[in-house]
Amino acid sequence: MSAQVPGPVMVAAGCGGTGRELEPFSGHAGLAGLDLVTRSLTLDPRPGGPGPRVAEVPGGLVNAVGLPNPGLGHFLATELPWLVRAGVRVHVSIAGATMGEYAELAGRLSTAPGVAGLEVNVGAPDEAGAGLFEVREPYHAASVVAAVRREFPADRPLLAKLRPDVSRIVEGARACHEAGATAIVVGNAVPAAFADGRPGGLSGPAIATIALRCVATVRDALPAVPTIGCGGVHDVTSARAYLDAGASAVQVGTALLHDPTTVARLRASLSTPPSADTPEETA
Amino acid sequence: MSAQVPGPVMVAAGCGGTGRELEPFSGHAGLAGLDLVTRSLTLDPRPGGPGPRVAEVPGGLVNAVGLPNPGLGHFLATELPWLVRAGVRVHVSIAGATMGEYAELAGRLSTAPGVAGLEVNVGAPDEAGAGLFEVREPYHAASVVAAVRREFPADRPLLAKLRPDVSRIVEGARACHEAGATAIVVGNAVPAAFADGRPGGLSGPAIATIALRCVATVRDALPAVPTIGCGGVHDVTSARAYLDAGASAVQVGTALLHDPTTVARLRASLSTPPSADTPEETA
Amino acid sequence: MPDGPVHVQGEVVATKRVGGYRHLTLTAPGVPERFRAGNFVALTADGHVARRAFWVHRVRASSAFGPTLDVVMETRGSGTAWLAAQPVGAKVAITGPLGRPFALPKDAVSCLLVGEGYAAAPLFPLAERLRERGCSVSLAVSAPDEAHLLSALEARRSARAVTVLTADGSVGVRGTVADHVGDLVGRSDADVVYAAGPHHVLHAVAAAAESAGAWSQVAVESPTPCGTGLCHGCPLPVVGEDGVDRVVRACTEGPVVRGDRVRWASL
Amino acid sequence: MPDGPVHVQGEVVATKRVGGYRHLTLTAPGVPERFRAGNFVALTADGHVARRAFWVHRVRASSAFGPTLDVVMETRGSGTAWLAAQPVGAKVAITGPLGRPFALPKDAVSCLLVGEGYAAAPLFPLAERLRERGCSVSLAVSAPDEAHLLSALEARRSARAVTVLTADGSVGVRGTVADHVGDLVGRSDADVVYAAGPHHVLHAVAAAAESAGAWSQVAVESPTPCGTGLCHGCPLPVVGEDGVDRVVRACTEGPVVRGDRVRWASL
Ligand SMILES: Cc1cc2nc3c(=O)[nH]c(=O)nc-3n(C[C@H](O)[C@H](O)[C@H](O)COP(=O)(O)OP(=O)(O)OC[C@H]3O[C@@H](n4cnc5c(N)ncnc54)[C@H](O)[C@@H]3O)c2cc1C
Ligand SMILES: Cc1cc2nc3c(=O)[nH]c(=O)nc-3n(C[C@H](O)[C@H](O)[C@H](O)COP(=O)(O)OP(=O)(O)OC[C@H]3O[C@@H](n4cnc5c(N)ncnc54)[C@H](O)[C@@H]3O)c2cc1C
Ligand SMILES: Cc1cc2nc3c(=O)[nH]c(=O)nc-3n(C[C@H](O)[C@H](O)[C@H](O)COP(=O)(O)O)c2cc1C
Ligand SMILES: Cc1cc2nc3c(=O)[nH]c(=O)nc-3n(C[C@H](O)[C@H](O)[C@H](O)COP(=O)(O)O)c2cc1C
Ligand code: FES
Ligand code: FES
Repeated sequence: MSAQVPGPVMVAAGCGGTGRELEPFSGHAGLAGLDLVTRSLTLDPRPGGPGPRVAEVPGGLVNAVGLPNPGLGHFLATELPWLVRAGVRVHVSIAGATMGEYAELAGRLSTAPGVAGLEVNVGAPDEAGAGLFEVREPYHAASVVAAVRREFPADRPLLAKLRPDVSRIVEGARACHEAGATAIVVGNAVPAAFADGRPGGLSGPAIATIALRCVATVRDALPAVPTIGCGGVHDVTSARAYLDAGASAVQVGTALLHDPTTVARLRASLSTPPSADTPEETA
Repeated sequence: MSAQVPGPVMVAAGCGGTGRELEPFSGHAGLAGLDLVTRSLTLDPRPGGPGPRVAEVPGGLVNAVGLPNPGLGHFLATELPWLVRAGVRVHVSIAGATMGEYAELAGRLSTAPGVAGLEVNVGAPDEAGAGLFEVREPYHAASVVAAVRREFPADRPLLAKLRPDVSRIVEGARACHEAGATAIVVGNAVPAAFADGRPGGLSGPAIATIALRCVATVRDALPAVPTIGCGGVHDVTSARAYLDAGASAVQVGTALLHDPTTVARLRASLSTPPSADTPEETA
Repeated sequence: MPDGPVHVQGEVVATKRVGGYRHLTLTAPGVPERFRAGNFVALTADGHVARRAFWVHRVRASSAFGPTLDVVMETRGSGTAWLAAQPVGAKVAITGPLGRPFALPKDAVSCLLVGEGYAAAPLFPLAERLRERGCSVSLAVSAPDEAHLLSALEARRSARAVTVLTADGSVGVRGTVADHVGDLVGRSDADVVYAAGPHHVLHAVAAAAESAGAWSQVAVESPTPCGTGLCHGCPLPVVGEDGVDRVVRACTEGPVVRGDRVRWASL
Repeated sequence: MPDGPVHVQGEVVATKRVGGYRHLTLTAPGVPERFRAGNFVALTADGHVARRAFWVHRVRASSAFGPTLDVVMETRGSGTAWLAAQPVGAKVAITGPLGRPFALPKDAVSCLLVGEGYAAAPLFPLAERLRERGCSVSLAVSAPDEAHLLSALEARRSARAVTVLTADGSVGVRGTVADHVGDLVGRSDADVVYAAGPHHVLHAVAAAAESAGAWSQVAVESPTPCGTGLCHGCPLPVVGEDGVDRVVRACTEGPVVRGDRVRWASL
């Protein structure tokens, strides 16, 4: 039995808090059945970077949050059980400084009760600054995926999250899919800088057209590889653009920071196919 | 005598019409002394792509104009003389399908009276679609620069315009500078897609932080290589961010489409160093 | 007055809902003074990078606020929604006058003016100019329904004959420009036909003019991201005087062009 | 009433300029009902992705418009400029109530409340709550000048003593919180000191409380891009109960925290 691609709407890594904070904004359905990607977890706790971590720019945000997280152990002990009880489909995002760290994270998560799937973060906008394994070439990403896949049951989805870089996305998607990724998350914050030159990642509506180009390019080159669009999704129109370009699902990040009800609304709208006579909600 | 880097404010390729259209908006100084990069010229005339060529997105525009231009011959016969008479410092942007075309363009421009400098467009957001020489690796760009430099006098500036792709910009800037580029224009429209998936390039304030990251990265890695920041410059603050990050000059594109007086205002503001007691204009 | 457009900070001095449209009166120092019929202006809508184009419906050389211009606005998306909501006193960046205006005949010939919806707006000042030159002016205003019909009342001063068309027959003659333009050209015995409206209307007008042996001048409305000729984002496929196919900028080589020069099928 | 914040479409029902501030009264279905002193709301400013945070100054359980809340706004950049310009009837997306409120003492102790500028806003409803519990309340409001001083008139009902400080001496006592807080703590014989204002004010208050052996509860104002705990973009360096340094979210684990827990030097 091979793993199913989650979706059609997911919470993007790092934009759903610990998960709990979304509950008040999740509508009647609550968190049950929500495909949530956790913030990226590392083996050891990380305090995250200094402030200001987030700056507003036209159409988006630049962030250098620095992957603050309590470390895998604390997550497994406290956050995961709560999420599982709430019915969340938990996709744990993992990040490491070495291939071995990725493998260890995957191994421990493979036996943790209630982990729906994994997402490997192999396209952070400032890997060097964040002390992460640097993915310079597509095969670097693929070897991480392969190492993780070995540790994680084949019947559960493993997502590989790549940078929306059109000149490498096809090679990266092909290599990661061959290495065992169930689907490719096409999109992450785009490498950018704060006004003072400090490195960060650009997210939000400003980057939607960039990730969309990558999704369409992968669809054309690799029609059999499932993709998940991520970048600037904030309403039904922007979500549908990805689905129409061939993505199987979308992830919503920055839009949740702007309006925490975004995912609840998109789940409601996208679970039914569009019909000619019911106008869709747009923002 | 080696060539001087133009600036500090230039009109970016393809955003100044034929140059004439800026005259009514150029203030008291008129066009005299304006560093204008022409739209990219090809050997033969090109009608450009079909409409819609430009779409508005949050914080910017997506364009697939398709390099409409009258061809080099017509440009030399009609547009160039007018620009030279108006006192414009004309930097001709050139684009070709082969290295030979770049060389031929450069050769013919080297003897045309009044050409201040050249800019090689080697980072268009959809080279394949535009039928241009494809720059997959930094050395491809550098070989174009070398071919052009052989044909164009060393005392006149030759700019190499590269994509704002942080994972390749250092290698590209180094290679192009070694191949004879006077300065590197860091930035072009970022590969993107229209809502229907058609390829285009994203420009405007939405991409400013992306090109800024690349400028800062080149400054750190190659302090001796002059750069010109291009992407989202629209006011003194956004221009200064590039200069502060190490750029010698900035190019202004999309902002001119929004407010055609932008370059005139920036030339006035940036020609004098900022002073503590005169507040600068921002928008 | 020097030639060419200006980019200025304008101000809303009056705003009025008329049927399905919003009429805005704006100050825009230098723009009314330079205006010729068929020109348009580009307005900045807050938060939008691309400009929004509008026909100039009328200019007043002087008012309590100095020279002003009027535009007639239909709300389409977020840009027009923002602009149409601006109250008196709001500041709006305006560039204009833009584009090639309607060419005026040298002689006192017979002219038919055809406008659809808000695009009839530039025909009113044109009618006045033609009338001043002794031309005989017939005007046809058309719309889907009464709410989207520009009132032709004031035009009766300049026009010999005014025809009103609505697709739903709610007022005037029932039918579209395409249905009636052949008749109108014949009845007005027009030497020149001027038109403004969507492409299909202009195409019908150009065809009718051509088959009646009349000249046509059509004001084309294609998306104009900048409006100032800078971006080449407004392709208009035409046939040049030399018979060669070209693509020109709708905002700069147009928006008014000879109807027989447009390659309608390529639009 | 269920717990937790809501995200709703609010409406401006009153807007008033008072000195250097804009007071906005908003409907926000569900927010006033859930409010506790020290909570804030996040508002959406048109064209801006990040949210803008504001202390809730007061809530009215019922008015002609139903329950409402008031915020006191100082214009800083384009977001507050847009918000402060919204007329009556304007719609504004509101999330709230957000953040941990001021912790209330179990006993009828003596409390000093210190607020700087607009940040004095949350102290007024706090004073009422404390008074209801029989606490003795002293209030100090401070500002650079009179225009930025929140009027303490209505607070006189809840507070035993009100001190007014201005840096320029334009009204009340000349000086800053740092100059006077030691005295104020002593004079009020406070068991708990509550404070809201910029970091340096809070630091001074926390230090004075600590040296007088009083508890302090400070409402920290760090940039909060989302306000809802989702982005981890609002780092607040603290020392945990276990003595271990941590970074918590100012919007969720704060904004009100114990003054002696904040690592002020790392802010
Ligand atoms: C020369 C000219 C004159 C015009 N005169 C008038 C007028 O007098 N009154 C009036 O109501 N409208 C006029 N229009 C149309 C008006 O410019 C558009 O309705 C407006 O730009 C739509 O903007 P939006 O943000 O409301 O719509 P959206 O659909 O949200 O706009 C999205 C994008 O498409 C462009 N766009 C969409 N529709 C059109 C269109 N029909 N023409 C050009 N661009 C479009 C917008 O400029 C924007 O870049 C004119 C257009 C042109 C080109
Ligand atoms: C918990 C809390 C309560 C607040 N209560 C009030 C209040 O009651 N009244 C009031 O006038 N202001 C209050 N502020 C400050 C207010 O949020 C900022 O002034 C406002 O966000 C500035 O937005 P701007 O677009 O006008 O300014 P800009 O400077 O253009 O903002 C740029 C970015 O920086 C952020 N930012 C800038 N200054 C601040 C600041 N001091 N605090 C947080 N973020 C900032 C903005 O949110 C925005 O993301 C509060 C802030 C916090 C965190
Ligand atoms: C504040 C913030 C924190 C983020 N943290 C992570 C993270 O921990 N791991 C990760 O893979 N991506 C992280 N991202 C990237 C998002 O998951 C998403 O890929 C990106 O922001 C683009 O999508 P968006 O435009 O919908 O935000 C973060 C983004 C933001 C804005
Ligand atoms: C309408 C349009 C046409 C352009 N044409 C060209 C071109 O012919 N050659 C080129 O090198 N860049 C071209 N560009 C890219 C710009 O020169 C500039 O590099 C890019 O838009 C980023 O800068 P900006 O954000 O200031 O626009 C064009 C951009 C736009 C928006
Ligand atoms: S709209 Fe930009 S050139 Fe015509
Ligand atoms: S502001 Fe986003 S978590 Fe606090």
